Amino acid sequence: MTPIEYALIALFVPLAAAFIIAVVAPLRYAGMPAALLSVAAALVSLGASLALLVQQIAQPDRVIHEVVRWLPNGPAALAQVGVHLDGTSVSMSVVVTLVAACVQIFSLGYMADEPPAARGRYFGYHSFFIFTMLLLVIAPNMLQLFAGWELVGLTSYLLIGFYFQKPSAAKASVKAIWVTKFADIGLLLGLICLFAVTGGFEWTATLSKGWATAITLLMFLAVVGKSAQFPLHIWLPNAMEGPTPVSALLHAATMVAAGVYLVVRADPLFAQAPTTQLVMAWIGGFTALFAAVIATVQTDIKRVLAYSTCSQLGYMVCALGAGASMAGYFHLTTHAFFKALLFLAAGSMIHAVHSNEMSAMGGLGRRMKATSTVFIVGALALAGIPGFAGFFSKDLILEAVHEAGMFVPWLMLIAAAFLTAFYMGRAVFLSIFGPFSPTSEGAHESGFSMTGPLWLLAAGAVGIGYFGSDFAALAGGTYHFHLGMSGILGTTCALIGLLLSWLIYGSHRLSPQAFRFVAPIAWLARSGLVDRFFEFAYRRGALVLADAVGFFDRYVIDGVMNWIGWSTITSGRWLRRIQTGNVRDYVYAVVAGAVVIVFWGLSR
Amino acid sequence: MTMQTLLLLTSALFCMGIYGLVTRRNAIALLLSAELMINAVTINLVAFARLAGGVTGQVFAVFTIALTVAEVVVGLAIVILLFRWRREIAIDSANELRH
Amino acid sequence: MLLSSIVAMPFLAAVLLLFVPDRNRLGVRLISLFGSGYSLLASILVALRYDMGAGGFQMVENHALVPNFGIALRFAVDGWGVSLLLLTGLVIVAGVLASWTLDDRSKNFFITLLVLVTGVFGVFVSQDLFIFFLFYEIAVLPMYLLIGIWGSSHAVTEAGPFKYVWRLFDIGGREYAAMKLTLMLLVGSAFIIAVMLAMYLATGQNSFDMQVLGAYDYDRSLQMWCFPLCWLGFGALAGVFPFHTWSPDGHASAPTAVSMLHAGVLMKLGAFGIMRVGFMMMPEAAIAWAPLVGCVAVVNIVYGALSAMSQRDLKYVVAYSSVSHMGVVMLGAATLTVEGWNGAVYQMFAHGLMTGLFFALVGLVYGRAHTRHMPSMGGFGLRMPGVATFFTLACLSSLGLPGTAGFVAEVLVFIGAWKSLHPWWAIPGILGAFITAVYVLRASRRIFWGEGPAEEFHDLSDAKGVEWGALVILGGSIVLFGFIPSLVLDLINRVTPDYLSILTQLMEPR
Amino acid sequence: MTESSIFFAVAAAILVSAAKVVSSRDLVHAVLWLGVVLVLTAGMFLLLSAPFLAGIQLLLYTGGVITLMLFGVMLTRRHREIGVEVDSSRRLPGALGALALFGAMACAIFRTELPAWPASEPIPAVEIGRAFLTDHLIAFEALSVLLLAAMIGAIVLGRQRDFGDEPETVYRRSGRP
Repeated sequence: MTPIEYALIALFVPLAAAFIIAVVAPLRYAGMPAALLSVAAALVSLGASLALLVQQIAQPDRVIHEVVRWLPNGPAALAQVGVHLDGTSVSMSVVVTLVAACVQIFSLGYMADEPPAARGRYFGYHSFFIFTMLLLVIAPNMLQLFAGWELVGLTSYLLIGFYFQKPSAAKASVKAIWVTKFADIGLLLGLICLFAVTGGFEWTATLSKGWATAITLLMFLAVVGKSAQFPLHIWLPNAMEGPTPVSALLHAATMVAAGVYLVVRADPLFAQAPTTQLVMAWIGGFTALFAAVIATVQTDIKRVLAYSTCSQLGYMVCALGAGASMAGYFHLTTHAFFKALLFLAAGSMIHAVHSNEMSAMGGLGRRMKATSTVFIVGALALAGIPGFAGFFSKDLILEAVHEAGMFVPWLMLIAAAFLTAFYMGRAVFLSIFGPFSPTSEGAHESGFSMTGPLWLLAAGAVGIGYFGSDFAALAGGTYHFHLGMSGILGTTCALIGLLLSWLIYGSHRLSPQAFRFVAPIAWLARSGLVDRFFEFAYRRGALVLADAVGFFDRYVIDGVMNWIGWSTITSGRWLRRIQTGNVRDYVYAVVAGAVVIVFWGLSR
Repeated sequence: MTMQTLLLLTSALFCMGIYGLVTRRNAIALLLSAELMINAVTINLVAFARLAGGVTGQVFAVFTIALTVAEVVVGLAIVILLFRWRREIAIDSANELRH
Repeated sequence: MLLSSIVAMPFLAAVLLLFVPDRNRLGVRLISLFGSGYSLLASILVALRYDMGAGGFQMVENHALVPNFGIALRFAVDGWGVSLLLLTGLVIVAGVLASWTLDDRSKNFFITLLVLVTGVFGVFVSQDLFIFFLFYEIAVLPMYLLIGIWGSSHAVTEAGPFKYVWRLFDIGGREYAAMKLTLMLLVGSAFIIAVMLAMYLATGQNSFDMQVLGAYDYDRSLQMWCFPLCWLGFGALAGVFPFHTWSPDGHASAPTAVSMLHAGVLMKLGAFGIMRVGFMMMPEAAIAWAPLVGCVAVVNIVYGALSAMSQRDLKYVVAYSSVSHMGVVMLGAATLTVEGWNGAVYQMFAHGLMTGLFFALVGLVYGRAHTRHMPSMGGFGLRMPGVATFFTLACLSSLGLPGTAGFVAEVLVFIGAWKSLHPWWAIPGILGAFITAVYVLRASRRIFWGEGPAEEFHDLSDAKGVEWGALVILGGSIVLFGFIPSLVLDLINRVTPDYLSILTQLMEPR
Repeated sequence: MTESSIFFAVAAAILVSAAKVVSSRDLVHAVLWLGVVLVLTAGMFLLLSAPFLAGIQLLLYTGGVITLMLFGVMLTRRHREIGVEVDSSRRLPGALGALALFGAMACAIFRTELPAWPASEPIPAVEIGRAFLTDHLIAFEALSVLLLAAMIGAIVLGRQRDFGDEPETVYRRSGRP
């Protein structure tokens, strides 16, 4: 089979599965068959992606670009759709399908208690997600990428709102799509600009400096939304209302990373716009630090991980801002593994204790050995402890940012590294060690369908870091591991953070009271100022404006129309008095008319 | 006998009809006044037909006369009907057109 | 004969219905379905038979009607006409299916509906301006009866300090809505007659043939006053600000199928008229007036979207969204670019499908919940998952999500706007799409998601039987034409560059 | 006597009888005076060299219409109305209106250049009959239908109980007390 065929299989088999699940209602209502169909489709997709990866590793420089006309316009086509296979897209599609397959298999166990119909729907959404994400990943131009981008937003909306009966979930999903749609205004405008300037949607276009800056800034707005960067990160914590595997797949590993992928893909454009890169580095760095601070005060394990995702995405964006797209992309990959792992493990723990609160999970390490082990592996990888995947990619980023001379973002990243280790240590010590809570007392290990994927991901979280050079070869860069100053500093900070968390939450040698001097920051972190700002803008701004416009329409515009109608009727009523019904008066009128006409005629 | 005098005669006849139409109260009297007016018009028609020569004008005048007869027939029928309804045919009180 | 059969078949079905007893409910419906279904199938056949190589107007039929005034039944279609025929066929079939359960004087309802759709088909195939206008009126006038007799009154009443204003004018009443709609559209028609006669007299060739009228080079001053009249006249039907106010009241009061047809197809007649008669026949004036048309269109988009956001009555939300989306059509037309024009016609097509689906769903929800007051709804998704799914689909097309027909249209129009002389038009356009996302998804959440449904909505149930037909036809089309837009866009695009070249030639020297 | 003096005599007679038509207190007199006007008009037709029309005028009007009118008057006659036949308060405005119209028309007539009579022979009835049955056949037939319709209409209107309701009921329905 040709690579194109593999790609099409990877793309359309999940779509077919989703379509069948959507259309064949009995299958959906049965639940389990739909789930198995979906998993099978994911595995086929994974297989096809792996086949592509094998071919790609054999020829790392191979680029396959195959398009067909999609939007006719004038004599030429306005847009094409197709397949673009190179190292980046192939490796990304493997990451997507692999994590997706793991998550789906995990969901078989995790969602077992749901009603069958809901389960069918759930897996249908998942299959559709694989299609949309791959549509984005193997896009040959920015327009198809945008299409996939919006469609993953749709699946995110549907999956966050999976428990649509829960008002908070319903609100969270709508909030997520509102925020990302708002950000997508930028991407759409950027694309339109790009088309108007270059006549196409290619990311390889060469632009003047001004246009490049404008277009990339607009695109970056969308990245800020999709990848949950400050200040549009507000939807991601709420997105945790969705089922935990969804959080793992969409809101940690793949969908939110689409923003990073976009920048990696459009690297030729971004490279032409140093201003945009500077903005990216600053926003990325700030988000990394800001979200990490918030993560340290969360008690809900999913929210800790959600803010951690924001923070890690900030790392990637910062790396991209430093021009090190390879570093950012590498971190995306490692992050996909360990964050999916962390979420799934957290899901397994939540499944066991039926609560998201870390205080309810104390001591799970003794009840759920496998889950706890992989969670710790994930936490160490995230914290950037040497030997784990996160260490390599984070080191690469710190190095790159430092080399780019962006001192302040670099400093923020170092601080974030410290905080990351601290809050992950906190999460581990609170939930896995620590005293039993009433709920965790009776918890027991999940079944194999849940632990199996966890082990697989754990292997990735440990091992993927050692394939940096192969990865670089695929992504078209070079990679030699060397521990520089930044790396040493970052790792040291992470170790200190871990130690500190052990001192406070593990051995209780230090009381949290000793850190009262950070209380204002903690208060700020809890208060959700950004959220409130947006809520204010929505309620006091948009809704009030809308009401004003609605009022204007009903009573001013419409009022004028009604007034015209009313005055016609009133004047008609007044004029009606002329019509007396008396023949004589009509005769007078006729006579008068005749006289007037005669004299008018004579006077001419 | 010039055209001018003839036209003056018919105008006078017509205006008398108008006067009758306005002052009379009885519906039949109104019909009589209308007859006067139509008569004036018919004379005009014949006069102009002579001016123009040919037969068409007179044919038209015949039509007018026939139409007038039809009008009188229907008009009288309405008057009688009105009388049957109202027991009087004073036109002032018949202002149903308004309602 | 294909084109005249498309026009005639709904009318014949209406005539046939006269002889069917009212109590034969199934017969009435089957005949209506046959009449509209034939037109749909024939429209598909027309689309398949349209020769892409030749382009231009095809399948010409010519029967002299009043030779003294150069009036003839001239039927022909170009790519635009084909796409709108398809749309009309889809929407009317769905409309008939959606009103399957209508009980009140259903025979008369279907007769009026079929007469109306005859007019719509007639407009899209007419190549004689007089006949074009005749069919236009046939399409507009039955609306008065359909809304006045089968409409709904005061589904959501005003409780605020202005309620006496509502009482005074009977705002929200169906008679009010029907009268307002008819009067405003007839005033528009008066403008159109003036333009039509002005053009007829100016050419002096004793012909209403649109080819003849279109080929004539009108005096610039004539064009300059005819174009705005034409814009306002047809614009009243296209919902151009500030003559859109009949639309929310009319659509909200109209029965389901009528709303579908009216918002889905009839408003397009207005836009189609502006493009056919205004932009194509008076190119000089079109270039001169395009900035105003575009600015008003931009106002339409944002204003309609914001108004929709402030509504509590579900049907008003959808009706205002139509106002907003028709702004996109007009914006596309005003850009005077190939992208914009393709987008404008495609938006007519996409919006017709989408809003048809919307109104069908609103009708289903209203029929079961007996209210359209959104704040009192909630959690309906549990009982009517199918309706919720299709509603979401309509929402997505409305906000221009890729994979739905709405995206293709909006992207084309916005690109056109950016390439036009006024690139800033694209920004409020896209902003409007975002506001749309805000209000449609909020509406969807209010109705279908969250806790509930409350006790009062005990007889909620999902769509049944033929109602699925309406939903699947429209929903399926939205997705089909969203994923493979070239099915229709090829037809549209076949003629657009030719039409536009007249304008671009005029624009070049400047 | 010359043609002109005959004309003036007939014209004066027409005007006088017309004045009687609109001013007689008794309706029967008015109708009879109208008969005089119509007969004189026939004479006027003769002067205008239209003998056929004069004949028609005599037959139709004087024979038919006047008889009909008289019947109408008899049928609807009530004694108390005779005294109030003419609305005196209307006389002045009526006269003013009529005079104004007459003045306007007279102005128009004097200001217009009117040609003299061409020499013409009276048109024989044969000619008119031929015109009816050739050039104006359709109009002729239409006129016949109209007369028929008028006849039927008159019969229908004149019939008793034609609405199926008592007159009073119909009257009440019109919304007046």
